[in-house]
Amino acid sequence: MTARAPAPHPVITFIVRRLIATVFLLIVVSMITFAIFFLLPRLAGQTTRGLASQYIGRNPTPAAVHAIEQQLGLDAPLPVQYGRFLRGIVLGEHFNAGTSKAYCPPPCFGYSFKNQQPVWPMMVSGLPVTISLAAGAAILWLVGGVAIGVISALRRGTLFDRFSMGVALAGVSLPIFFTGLIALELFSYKWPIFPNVQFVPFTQNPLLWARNLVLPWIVLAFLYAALYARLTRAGMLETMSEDYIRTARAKGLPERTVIFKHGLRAALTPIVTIFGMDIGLLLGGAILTEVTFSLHGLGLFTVEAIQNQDLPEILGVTLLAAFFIVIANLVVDVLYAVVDPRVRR
Amino acid sequence: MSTPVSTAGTAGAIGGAGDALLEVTGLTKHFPITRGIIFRQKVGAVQAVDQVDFSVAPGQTLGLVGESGCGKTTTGRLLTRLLEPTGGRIMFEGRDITHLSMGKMRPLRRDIQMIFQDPYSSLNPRHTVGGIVGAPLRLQKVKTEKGIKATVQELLELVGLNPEHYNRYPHEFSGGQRQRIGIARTLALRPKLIVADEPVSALDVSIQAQVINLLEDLQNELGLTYVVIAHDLSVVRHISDHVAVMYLGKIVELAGRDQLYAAPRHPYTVALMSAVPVPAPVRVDGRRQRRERIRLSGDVPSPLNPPPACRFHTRCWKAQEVCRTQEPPLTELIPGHRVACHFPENTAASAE
Amino acid sequence: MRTRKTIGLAAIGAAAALALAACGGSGGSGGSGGGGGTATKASFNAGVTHVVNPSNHKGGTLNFASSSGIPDSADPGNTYYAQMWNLTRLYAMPLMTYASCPGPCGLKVVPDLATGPGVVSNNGLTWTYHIQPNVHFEDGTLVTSQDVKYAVERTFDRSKFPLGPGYYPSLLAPQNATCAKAMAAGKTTGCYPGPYVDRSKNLMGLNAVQTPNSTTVVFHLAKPFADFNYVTAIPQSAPVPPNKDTGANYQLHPISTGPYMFQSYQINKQLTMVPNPHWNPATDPNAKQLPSKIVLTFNVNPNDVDNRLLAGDIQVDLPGTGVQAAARTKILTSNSLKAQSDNPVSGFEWFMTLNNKVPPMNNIHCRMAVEYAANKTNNQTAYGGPYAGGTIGSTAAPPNVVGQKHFDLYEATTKSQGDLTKAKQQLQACGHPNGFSTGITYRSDRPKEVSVAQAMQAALARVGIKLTLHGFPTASYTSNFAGVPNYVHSHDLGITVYGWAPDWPDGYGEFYYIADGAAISPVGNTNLGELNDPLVNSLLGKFATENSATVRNSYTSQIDMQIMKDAAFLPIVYAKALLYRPSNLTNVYVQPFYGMYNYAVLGLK
Amino acid sequence: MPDTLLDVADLRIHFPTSDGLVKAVDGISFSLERGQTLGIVGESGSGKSVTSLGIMGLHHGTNAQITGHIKLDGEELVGATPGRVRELRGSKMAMIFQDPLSSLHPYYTIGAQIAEAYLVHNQVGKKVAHKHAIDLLGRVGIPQPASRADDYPHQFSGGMRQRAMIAMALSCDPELLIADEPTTALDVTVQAQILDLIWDLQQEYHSAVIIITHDLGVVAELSDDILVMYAGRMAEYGSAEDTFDQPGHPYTWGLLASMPRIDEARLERLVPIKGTPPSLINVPSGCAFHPRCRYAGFTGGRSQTEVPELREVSPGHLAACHLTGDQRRKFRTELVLEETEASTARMTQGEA
Repeated sequence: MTARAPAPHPVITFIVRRLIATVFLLIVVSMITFAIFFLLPRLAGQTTRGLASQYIGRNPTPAAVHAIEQQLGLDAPLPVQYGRFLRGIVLGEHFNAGTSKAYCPPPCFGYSFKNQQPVWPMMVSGLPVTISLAAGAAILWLVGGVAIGVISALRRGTLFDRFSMGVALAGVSLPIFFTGLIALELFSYKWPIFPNVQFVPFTQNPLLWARNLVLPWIVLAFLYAALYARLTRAGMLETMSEDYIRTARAKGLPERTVIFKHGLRAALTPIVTIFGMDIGLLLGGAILTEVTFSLHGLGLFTVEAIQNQDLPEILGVTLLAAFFIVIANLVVDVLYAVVDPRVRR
Repeated sequence: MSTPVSTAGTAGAIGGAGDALLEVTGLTKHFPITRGIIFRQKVGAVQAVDQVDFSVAPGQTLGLVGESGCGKTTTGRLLTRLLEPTGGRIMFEGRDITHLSMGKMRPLRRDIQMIFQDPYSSLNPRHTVGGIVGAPLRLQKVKTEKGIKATVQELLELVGLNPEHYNRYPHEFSGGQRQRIGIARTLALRPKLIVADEPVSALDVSIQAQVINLLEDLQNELGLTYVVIAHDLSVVRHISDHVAVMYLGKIVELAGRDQLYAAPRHPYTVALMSAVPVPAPVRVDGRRQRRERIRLSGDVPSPLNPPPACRFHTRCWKAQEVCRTQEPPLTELIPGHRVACHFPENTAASAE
Repeated sequence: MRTRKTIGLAAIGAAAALALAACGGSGGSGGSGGGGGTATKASFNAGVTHVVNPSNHKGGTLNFASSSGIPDSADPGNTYYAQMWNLTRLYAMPLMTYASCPGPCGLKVVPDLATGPGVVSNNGLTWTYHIQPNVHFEDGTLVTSQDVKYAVERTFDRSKFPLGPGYYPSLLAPQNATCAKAMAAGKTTGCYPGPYVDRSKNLMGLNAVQTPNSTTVVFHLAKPFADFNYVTAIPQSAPVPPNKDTGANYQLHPISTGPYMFQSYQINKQLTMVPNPHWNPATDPNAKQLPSKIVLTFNVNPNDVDNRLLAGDIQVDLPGTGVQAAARTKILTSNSLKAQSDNPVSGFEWFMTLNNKVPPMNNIHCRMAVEYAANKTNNQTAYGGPYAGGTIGSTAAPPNVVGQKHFDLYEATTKSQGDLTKAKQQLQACGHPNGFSTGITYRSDRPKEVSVAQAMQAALARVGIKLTLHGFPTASYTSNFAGVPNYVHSHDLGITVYGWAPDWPDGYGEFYYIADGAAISPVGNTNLGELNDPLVNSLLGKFATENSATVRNSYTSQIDMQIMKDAAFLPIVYAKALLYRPSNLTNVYVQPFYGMYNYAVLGLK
Repeated sequence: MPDTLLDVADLRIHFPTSDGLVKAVDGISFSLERGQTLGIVGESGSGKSVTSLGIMGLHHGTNAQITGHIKLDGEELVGATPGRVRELRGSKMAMIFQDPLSSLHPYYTIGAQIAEAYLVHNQVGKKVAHKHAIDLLGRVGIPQPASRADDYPHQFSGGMRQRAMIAMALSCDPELLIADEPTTALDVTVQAQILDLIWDLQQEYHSAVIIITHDLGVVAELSDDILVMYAGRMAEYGSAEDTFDQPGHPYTWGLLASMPRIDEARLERLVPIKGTPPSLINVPSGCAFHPRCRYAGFTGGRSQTEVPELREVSPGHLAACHLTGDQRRKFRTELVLEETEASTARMTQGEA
């Protein structure tokens, strides 16, 4: 029995509450990330001077170290630095001493030590690549994985089932850099069907965009499709043994209706959840794919940032990833409420 | 049959608190309901258990009966302190255990044990029977004379299982045997009080009888005290010395078993009993007939917002204005028989 | 300040073969990228000594790729990597540069924007350069001496340009008395703050650089510095037009004076260069303008770089540090591929410093024991063997430093497995006949250094010396650990794994920062063995005023010998890299100072 | 036998598994007239649910091997095309299940689910179907059916859900209604309501009803005939009166004796059936009940391994037992006496 709550509409209440929680969550994530990268080194004995001297060419003179310290505000207390960071996101931030300032417009996620550039535009320029990669792969794996999973579940024990589940196991087990390199070796060099994998913006040439992304899509989707096929299969098997499926059959519904309207609909609900989470967590898969295929998206940006120990870049990308995960979670929860009436409260 | 035991906890407790193994006074459990966009405010409470009084004498069985949502399971969890009471008092062997901390409760867990409904899910499938039954001994670090294994095998024998099956896993046993394993585990620490929540409702009819007999035999042999929670009035009748009928978190009637079943006083009890199908076909002229019964209309109201005063008044055929405005107290109409009703049934007739 | 940091390195160059070739080959003909060197057909190491595929054919797209981004900055004023010093010659003309030619000839500095080497006066305190009067920026503006002065001024703003060398602020005369005092105390109060701060305040400009007319630049030094022509060969002296300077963003589009100019540049992604229409080959004999487009792609999967290189999709691996293991095997096992590869000395030397201050290593005999006990073959293997790692070293300077001579005090090349007998004798002399314990530091994120530390641990254990391993991250290696003497002393870290390539190929460039007692600093130290030998210090001091090449070369070999006598360095390898040159690449040869192909002259068939 | 709607003859439903052949239903025969109710009684694993699913053709798609005859209104269903059986399903025969919550799809409204059943068998528009659904909800006693039709199953109480299930089953006026444990998940008072509803609807539609349950009380109230199943076989088949008053099979005796009853005080001590129901993979030889039967030795000269045939113990009342009529009467009398003695014994013990 649902409590028929008075206004506001429960779904809206739910979304508003989740949005507010999201903001708090992001602030907490930013604090933790900030602490990890700025507080821990200090606790471990790293001096501000040592930190600053990492961003200078070798043999830093004291004067040069001091200049860097000032530019990056490393000499200020940590809470002040954190406050500046937050303020930068909202208001933008001026860097550098003197009057000629490097201005980092909002949302300013900091200023890259190494590249001497604001972090945000650099991340934004990687977004189209990562989004193209993620979107294409997601569609591919969702459609492919679910289709294979459904067929496997309905033909449990057949050759198709065993074969596709075997391939799925391989897909789940094989790392992207392995499948990716194999794909490159085979289809880019040996038989150059998809040579020269390079990102071309969709707006520039949609055909080339798609052609050049086919291999990365397949490689990334392979990993997830495998997972989704297994999940869908398990979900379908479970759902098809549910009592309400028996009821649907007892009503005399045609088998197709039973499978798709009653079975798949319910089996997809957990898939939707996992799908949302995976989209949010996709950065991990994107990193490997982008590194393997040398696609200049957020993943490569992250790798570059870590290699250079460029703290503002790492912080920025961590926050962006957290943001995507949180948003994906929110979308999933809302979707869930739409899909499953039991969740609406 | 048995001698009358104390039936109610408050002032009228027969024989005083000293006689009762367990005495419950004004026991209350509310689950708060919250609402709000940012700050969750308490907007109400599910009154799962509300001002419940009863006591159980050593070696006796109290049956708690009622329909789903009446608060009987919550009461059981409060007694074993799996839940923290909102109000009231629980005395065990004269000691107030209402708000004992986890640490202080630990030694008492030896004395108060619980049996669960589902013999499938309450046993860890990865542990052997020996491991399951012996676990409480190890957890409580009990020193046993002959070692844990011998003790466990004795327990298995006691509940009618083959001691040789010490090393088998739960899935190798049938439902009834699993419930026996659960009982053996419960008995490992030689408890004084066992709270059994629907101990037989998941079992087949022919097995139910075995387990019910086992519980009775163990009680005779070991002097156990039971609080049996069940929805099946027939089972409760068989196993209990005293029976408390609950409705929407309250005890509406509390009496000795024979008194209650022979002459239920509360209209709800009467309706409940009349609803139980009886395995004796009614035939007139060779055609089956519908048995006469009191038909209650509608569903049990939500415990979130229970009806005021007498909670049963919305479904009661005898309800009058007073039932809607004044809550009937649980009073002792005749010795050992307490009823919370303004217009009790079976008053003219003598109770046995 | 010196050294280009890290892996990008690869400096100098000449291979061992080179060292044999007599110095002073084609001398003055610095401009002969294609024509001057001797041409030869493709064979293994042909590019080390000869120009392969000489051609003046124009057209085609020259593709570079790199497994990372530009390591520091594309701004000529803010870069310290060999690959970038090499690359910037495509779009920047410093006053001086290294001659475009293979072999020892390429180690010479020759005038680039300047009309001749700097003219010294005033007891070595004044250096005067005249610049070519008809060099233009890519927008057609004439290059003046003011633009050179401005470029030098920029290097004073260390917060905007922290990554390049800092020679000008330390060599040029202090701005005023306050600054002079402050500098003595390691501070910058009153000193010239760089053009951005300065011009906004009072436009006083940098006093130490004067421009009496539009083609003359005069540098006033605080002390004589005979190597100043090498300093002006660093890309930092390439002119920057003040009205086009965008500070930190100048790296996105430096205004070109070279044969190519930026068309588009996305950091860490791609850089595209097209021919500079205002470039005049007559004014820039060290560079060529052959391809119609140059594209650099960054952050390409390392194995993919090699695959593309072998497939001919790209022509050059920008960092010039050699191919990966997989491609290396492929190349070395195929005669045809091997003939298209070169294995030059990069200019880097990997070595260990043996600390002079940490007991018992402060005793020279204990250091010598380590020298003898080390297994040099295993150390070489740790770095990748003879092709990818390099030749086993026995001197403190690599062979492509001008004046370096071969010697071998500790049987590194003759008993490369180590001489345990002598090691034990030294231990006896040191008073630790059964060995001792000390720590070795290395960069834990560099697998080669991890391996070499382990190899040392095993080798020294043979004579009872117990090594404990202390790995630290590269980023904080010198700033927090190995470069902080207090830390080193308190943790008994007697051995430090390190590497070095000089900012210019002579004894001063090689040794000042890693062996001069004056270079020891409390944080960010580079003289990691804390060597403070009076002889070494005084010889290094004499470089400043000595102009005779012969004498300077003798200083170089003396210092090298003294360091090794002190047993202060334990050389590992003179680094080498296996480079691949696709057959369609023209004018290919190894520029010895950079240790990689000369990027300024490449063309396509 | 006028007006026979369903005629089942020698129905066998076997499932080959890797462990062996599971004979879930092994030779069941019965017939059912319009307006009549058959109760099928048995413990878990007795094959009663498999039988009902078999009649509904719901084993299609599994590896079930079905032989024998199921004639619905003269039409043979065994071997009929799946399409034909599907057409009959939901229109001519319908079924309701034990757990109404899990049997309703959680994502669709009650109204939509009922309308769906109507739509699939009738050429009507969605609006008509929806109206029909509301109509049906009203008929099964759901208040405000028009608005409740838009609710989801989780918004209904247990009793209302079962009413909705019944409404769905009735959407095409089925001639045969199979109710598989329709009240097991419900509280007693709600159970009484549902049983009343089924009774009333049967009167109204004159349909044939099969009620499958383990609860002897429920069958006694509703059934004209009773079929007792054990291990996939028929143990006893006869009118409700005969079966309860003169049960012919020791298994039926056991069931009756092991049941606690609310109406009789005589059974103080339950007499359980020993052992547990057999696994269907490994059915005991001969009479499947013999390992649990205390009269297993009396085979009337027949082999221990001979499966007893169904024989008339009185006109129209069949039992599958080797006992002779005399033995049956004698043992039955002894058993009743023993029950009484057991009670007495316990009472004595209790007072001691």
